[in-house]
Amino acid sequence: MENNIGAVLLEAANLLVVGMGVVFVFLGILIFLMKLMSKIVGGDAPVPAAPVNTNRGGRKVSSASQDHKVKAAISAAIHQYRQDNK
Amino acid sequence: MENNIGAVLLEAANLLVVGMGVVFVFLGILIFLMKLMSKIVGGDAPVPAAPVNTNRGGRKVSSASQDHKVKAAISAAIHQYRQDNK
Amino acid sequence: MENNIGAVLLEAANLLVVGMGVVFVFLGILIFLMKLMSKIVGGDAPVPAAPVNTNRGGRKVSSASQDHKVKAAISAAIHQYRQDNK
Amino acid sequence: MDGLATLWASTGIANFHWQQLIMIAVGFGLLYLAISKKFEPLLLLPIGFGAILTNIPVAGFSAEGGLLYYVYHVGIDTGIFPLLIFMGVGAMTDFGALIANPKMLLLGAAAQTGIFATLFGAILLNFVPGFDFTLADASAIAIIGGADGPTAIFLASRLAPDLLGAIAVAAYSYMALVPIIQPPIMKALTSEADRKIVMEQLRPVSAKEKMIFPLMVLGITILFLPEATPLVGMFCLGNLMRECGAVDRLSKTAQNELINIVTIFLGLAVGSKLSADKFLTVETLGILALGAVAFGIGTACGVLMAKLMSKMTGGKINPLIGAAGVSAVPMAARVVNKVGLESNPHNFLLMHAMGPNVAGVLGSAVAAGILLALVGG
Amino acid sequence: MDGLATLWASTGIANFHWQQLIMIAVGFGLLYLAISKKFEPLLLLPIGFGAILTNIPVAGFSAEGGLLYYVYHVGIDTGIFPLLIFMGVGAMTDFGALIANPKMLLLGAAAQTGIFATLFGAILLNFVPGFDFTLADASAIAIIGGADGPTAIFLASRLAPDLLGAIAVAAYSYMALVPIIQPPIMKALTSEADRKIVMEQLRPVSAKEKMIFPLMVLGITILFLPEATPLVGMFCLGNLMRECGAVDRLSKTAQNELINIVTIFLGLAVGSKLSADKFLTVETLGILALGAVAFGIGTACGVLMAKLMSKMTGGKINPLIGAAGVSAVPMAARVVNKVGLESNPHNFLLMHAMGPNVAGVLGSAVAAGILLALVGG
Amino acid sequence: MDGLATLWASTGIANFHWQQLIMIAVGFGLLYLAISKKFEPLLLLPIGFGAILTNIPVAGFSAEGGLLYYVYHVGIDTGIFPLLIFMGVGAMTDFGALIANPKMLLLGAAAQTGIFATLFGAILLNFVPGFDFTLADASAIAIIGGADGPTAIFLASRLAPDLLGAIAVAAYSYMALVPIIQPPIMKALTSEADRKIVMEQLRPVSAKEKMIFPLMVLGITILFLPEATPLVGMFCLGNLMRECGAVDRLSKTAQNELINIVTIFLGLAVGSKLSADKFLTVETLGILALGAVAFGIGTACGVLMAKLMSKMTGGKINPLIGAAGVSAVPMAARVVNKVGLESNPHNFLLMHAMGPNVAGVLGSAVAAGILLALVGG
Ligand code: NA
Ligand code: NA
Ligand code: NA
Repeated sequence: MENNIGAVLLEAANLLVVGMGVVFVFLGILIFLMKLMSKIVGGDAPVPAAPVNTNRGGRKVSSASQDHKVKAAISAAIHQYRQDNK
Repeated sequence: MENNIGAVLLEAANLLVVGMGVVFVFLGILIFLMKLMSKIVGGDAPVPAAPVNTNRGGRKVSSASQDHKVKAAISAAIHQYRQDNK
Repeated sequence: MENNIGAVLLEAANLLVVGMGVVFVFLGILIFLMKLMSKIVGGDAPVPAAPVNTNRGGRKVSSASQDHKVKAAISAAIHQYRQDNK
Repeated sequence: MDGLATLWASTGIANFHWQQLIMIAVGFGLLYLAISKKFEPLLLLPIGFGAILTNIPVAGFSAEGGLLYYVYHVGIDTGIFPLLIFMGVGAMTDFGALIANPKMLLLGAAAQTGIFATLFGAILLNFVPGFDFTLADASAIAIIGGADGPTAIFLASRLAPDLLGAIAVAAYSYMALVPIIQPPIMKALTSEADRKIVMEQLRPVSAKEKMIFPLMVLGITILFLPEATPLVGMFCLGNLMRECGAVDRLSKTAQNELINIVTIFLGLAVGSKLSADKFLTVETLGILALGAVAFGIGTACGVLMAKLMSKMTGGKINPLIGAAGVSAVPMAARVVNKVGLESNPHNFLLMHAMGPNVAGVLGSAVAAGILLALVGG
Repeated sequence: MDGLATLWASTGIANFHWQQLIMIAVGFGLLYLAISKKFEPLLLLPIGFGAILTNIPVAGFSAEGGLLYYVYHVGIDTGIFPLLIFMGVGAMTDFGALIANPKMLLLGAAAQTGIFATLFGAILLNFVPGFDFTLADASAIAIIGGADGPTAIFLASRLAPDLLGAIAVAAYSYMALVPIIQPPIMKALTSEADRKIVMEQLRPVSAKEKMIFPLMVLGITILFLPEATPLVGMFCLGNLMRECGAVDRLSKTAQNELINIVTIFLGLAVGSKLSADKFLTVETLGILALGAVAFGIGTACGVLMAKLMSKMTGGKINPLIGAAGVSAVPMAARVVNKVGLESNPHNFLLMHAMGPNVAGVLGSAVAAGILLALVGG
Repeated sequence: MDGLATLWASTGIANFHWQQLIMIAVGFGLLYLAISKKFEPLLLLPIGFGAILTNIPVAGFSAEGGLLYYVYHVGIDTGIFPLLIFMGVGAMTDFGALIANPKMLLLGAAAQTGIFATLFGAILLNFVPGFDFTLADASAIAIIGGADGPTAIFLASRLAPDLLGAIAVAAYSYMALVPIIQPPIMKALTSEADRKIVMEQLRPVSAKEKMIFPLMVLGITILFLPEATPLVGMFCLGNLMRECGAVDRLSKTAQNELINIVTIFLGLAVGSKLSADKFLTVETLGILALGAVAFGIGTACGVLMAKLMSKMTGGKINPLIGAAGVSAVPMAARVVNKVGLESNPHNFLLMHAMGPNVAGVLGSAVAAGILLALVGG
């Protein structure tokens, strides 16, 4: 039976190496793509909010309301947090 | 058939007695336990709110001050984050 | 096969006529009933809002005042209860 | 134009049985009670609507594959809907008034006499030709006296599914009729002096007591009456979520959106049991009569027990509050308050009546457990 | 390292069929329309996402045991999801404008010509090689002209489940395209003078009328078209909950949390029907073409009927409001208002167009019932 | 009075096995942790309650036809509940901090070492008599190191349903213990100077980037790891609903009512797996030990990777934030912030730690996909 464990151990070691390798490769590709995306959609610009807003011009107001929503979400989260930590 | 009803009637009478008996016993035990609980957790004390509050107070205050720090950190971070995302 | 399509076409034409006919009859009946209803429940009166309001007003006020009393009793009791449980 | 003929053959007019028409009228009657008379509208409106839908010819709402077929089998056959309602009710119930005065449980116990006496009465009714209630039927009918809708539906779905429609309708109707049924009984059994008794203020109850209470109830139910744990357990889960202070978002959802969603479906599913062959029987009349008897006996026993306790405590208890022991939360407690005010306009009994009122909920869940243990399965 | 080989063998890259790639692209396209073009985003976003998920190789979302498999079978196969949506829509709909002016129902009736004419057209398309629509297929396709998403999904799930994905996508897309499809037709069929007609203010409608209305609609549907009662019945239940004033908490839940939850699942389940073998066919092109035709005919017939009624009433009706008869609530009414304002900047037709608009919902539910009665079953 | 005998025979007292008593005590223990110690109360309270209910004799909660039987089979056997939770969590997650600094993904990757090392450890444990973990068991146990509740439940329900109860309890307990487990490891592996490092402010992130991000994650998961798409896909759906700005009402429902409802049922269903025969085994002790090891290794590897990155960037990264890579959102990030403040009271690391923190969620979903692809089915 110990021999059997040995075989499974080998498989587990294999999983350890392959698994961590794939995790790193996968998230590494994601890093690359995220940087690419940021360059393309303009998120990296020195005053990044400006071009985006210009780009979306008509929708400026809506993005402001979006901000508002984000804030609402944050304050909701804080509210929840406070209640949890009472 | 009436004989049959007679048998069922007897069973029903049995149910009436046993049922009401068990209801009273069950809720009676509950009364006993509730009084016990009130004594143990201090709800029956002459100024009952006080010991309870003290009891929980210690925890409340410390956790409150802890909370306060965390909240300060969070709100600082959020403040910074909001300014960045304007 | 085209012969077959022909038969189905005929059926479709039948559906077109019967379907539209029934839709008009159905909604026509509904028009008739709606007018009838408006006359009965008083919605068509020259100053239509008034009688309706009066009609319901009587009920509303009486039930409101009744409600009011109950609410007063409840809130008094709750107030007392809250103070007790502070 | 044979389309027209086909269409005519599929109209309701061409397919109605007169029984279906009567049941649809019953459905509209329930809608009337729900909307105009405000008879427990949250349940009776969907029940009435379900009764209409299930009796529509051709449409097949309750046939296999129909909407109400699914809703009934998923929610009531399994017992899930009434249990979720019970969880929500638990999350809405404040046991403070009962914890402050545990003796009130005796009133909640006494009022259950309505259940067990009616069970006996239902079997007695078998002497009348046309009635043939089994002990299981009688138990399911008797639970109407518990004045608790989900408990009645749960027990009926277990013991007498065929009578479920009539039992649920009777239970909710009489719960709505509490302001009419109870006052005469209360006045008949108490003196003016009794009704004027002012009760002393309730002691404050700590958050910790409120939190431990549902666990204690669960504990002794596990020990002594495990058959009642589906009902009592879900009720205690809701109440624990409410009182523990750690899961407010779950508690809020349980007593709002979740209970609302389940209420709509539960009502429709109960309504789907109001089919002509199950409802238009002499047994339904028997159920309605027995239900009224059950309410009356429950109320009377509650008041009498309160009168006894009043005597034994030297007049510290107003006997009226015994009537609230049937449950029907919070209607019964409000009726007590109103009748009390008639005798003494400065005597607010509402909070005092809330104790027996919530005790009645526990009492009828316990009674249901006893019936399941002795009659069911 | 045979783990790496196994892993490679399970990647999407190693398992893709090109058709799946195309369908995933279609899914992303729907997301684009939903998010950037605001094409009925509440439905098209989950539909698009479902289309992506169902076409992922290896993952098996729509295989037995997969998430979308369960959601589809529980919610659409049974018809439950579209009916719940309909209940929610009923709880959101105000029939006041229609009750004030019942004749508007004729516009809602006229616009259904789009449905029945398209049915005929779908069969005609069988002369083109590659098309082979049965009468059931044609009926399910034609209902796109009803401009009502849940009705289209419900009917398609009953008559032509294989076409459901394409039909639902077409229905919601064209509903979103109403502002582009309708104005040219409206302008072509009306004169500048027609469009300038100012309509007189609607009479006030009492709460009682609004409450009786859904019951009346339910009543005549039961009598004349029971096949339509699943759709009409659930719609009326929602509307009754809204208007009766006794069950506000149920009404609020039906038009918010419940409809939101069901919308997410309904969308995903519809998306799961966008598999390559069902969607990448010439029939889909036919469905898209027929859907556009249906919308066009419906709009035109609504406007023409309104023009006729305008003539007969001596010019008291602005023919533009006929376009709103297709339903697509409230988009079509808004389009009417906008086109009206172009001709007369002080002429607000919105409330007048709401009458035919909600009439169109009833009209297409009635049409669906007729199709079920004559073609289904 | 044979009723009394029957009733006695059905009491809990007469039917208890001592193992059930112990498991009920375990359930009360979980309630205590949830309520008094605030250990992930939203999940541990319903889990604890479910554990109590499932071990009640006679009541049959988890027997066929019992409440928990249905909830488990509908929600966990199918995988639906954890996936819906994941959708809700996606709708609650703000990836802004990660998008601003994509390299943080490396920390989320490094922390997954805890998972794969523990898998190895679980197999090693087979040398100890009494343990006999298969590779599937070991994988399900190892995912505890992912510090993500729904991922752990999903994977366990796929690979080792018998261990699900113990794994879920361990996962949520350790997530709650993060403030106790992580700081000593973080301090042991970093110098005071390391911990004082102030990181530069994150760049602002546009709404468009946030909206594209979930689609991009979905895209590469489809290409490289379709086995992970149930988890990642539902997560991305939730996040897309949140960020796209077109379906706010769906997003709001997904992150409130829907997730709350599912949380109650998920907890109860997980609790129903805490039966004596599954939980009172030496394997449970092994699972608890391995879980702690997994957390420790994950934390350590995250910190070490952060230290490496700090060296390589010339000290621009505070190594503490590596600890947040295990996920346990947002607890781990808060712990990082707190430990950071101890060394430098003006150094707020919270937002910087949110990057690795949400990266850890993706990392463990990816790891789960790998395990499903290599060990599962
Ligand atoms: Na009761
Ligand atoms: Na329509
Ligand atoms: Na993780």
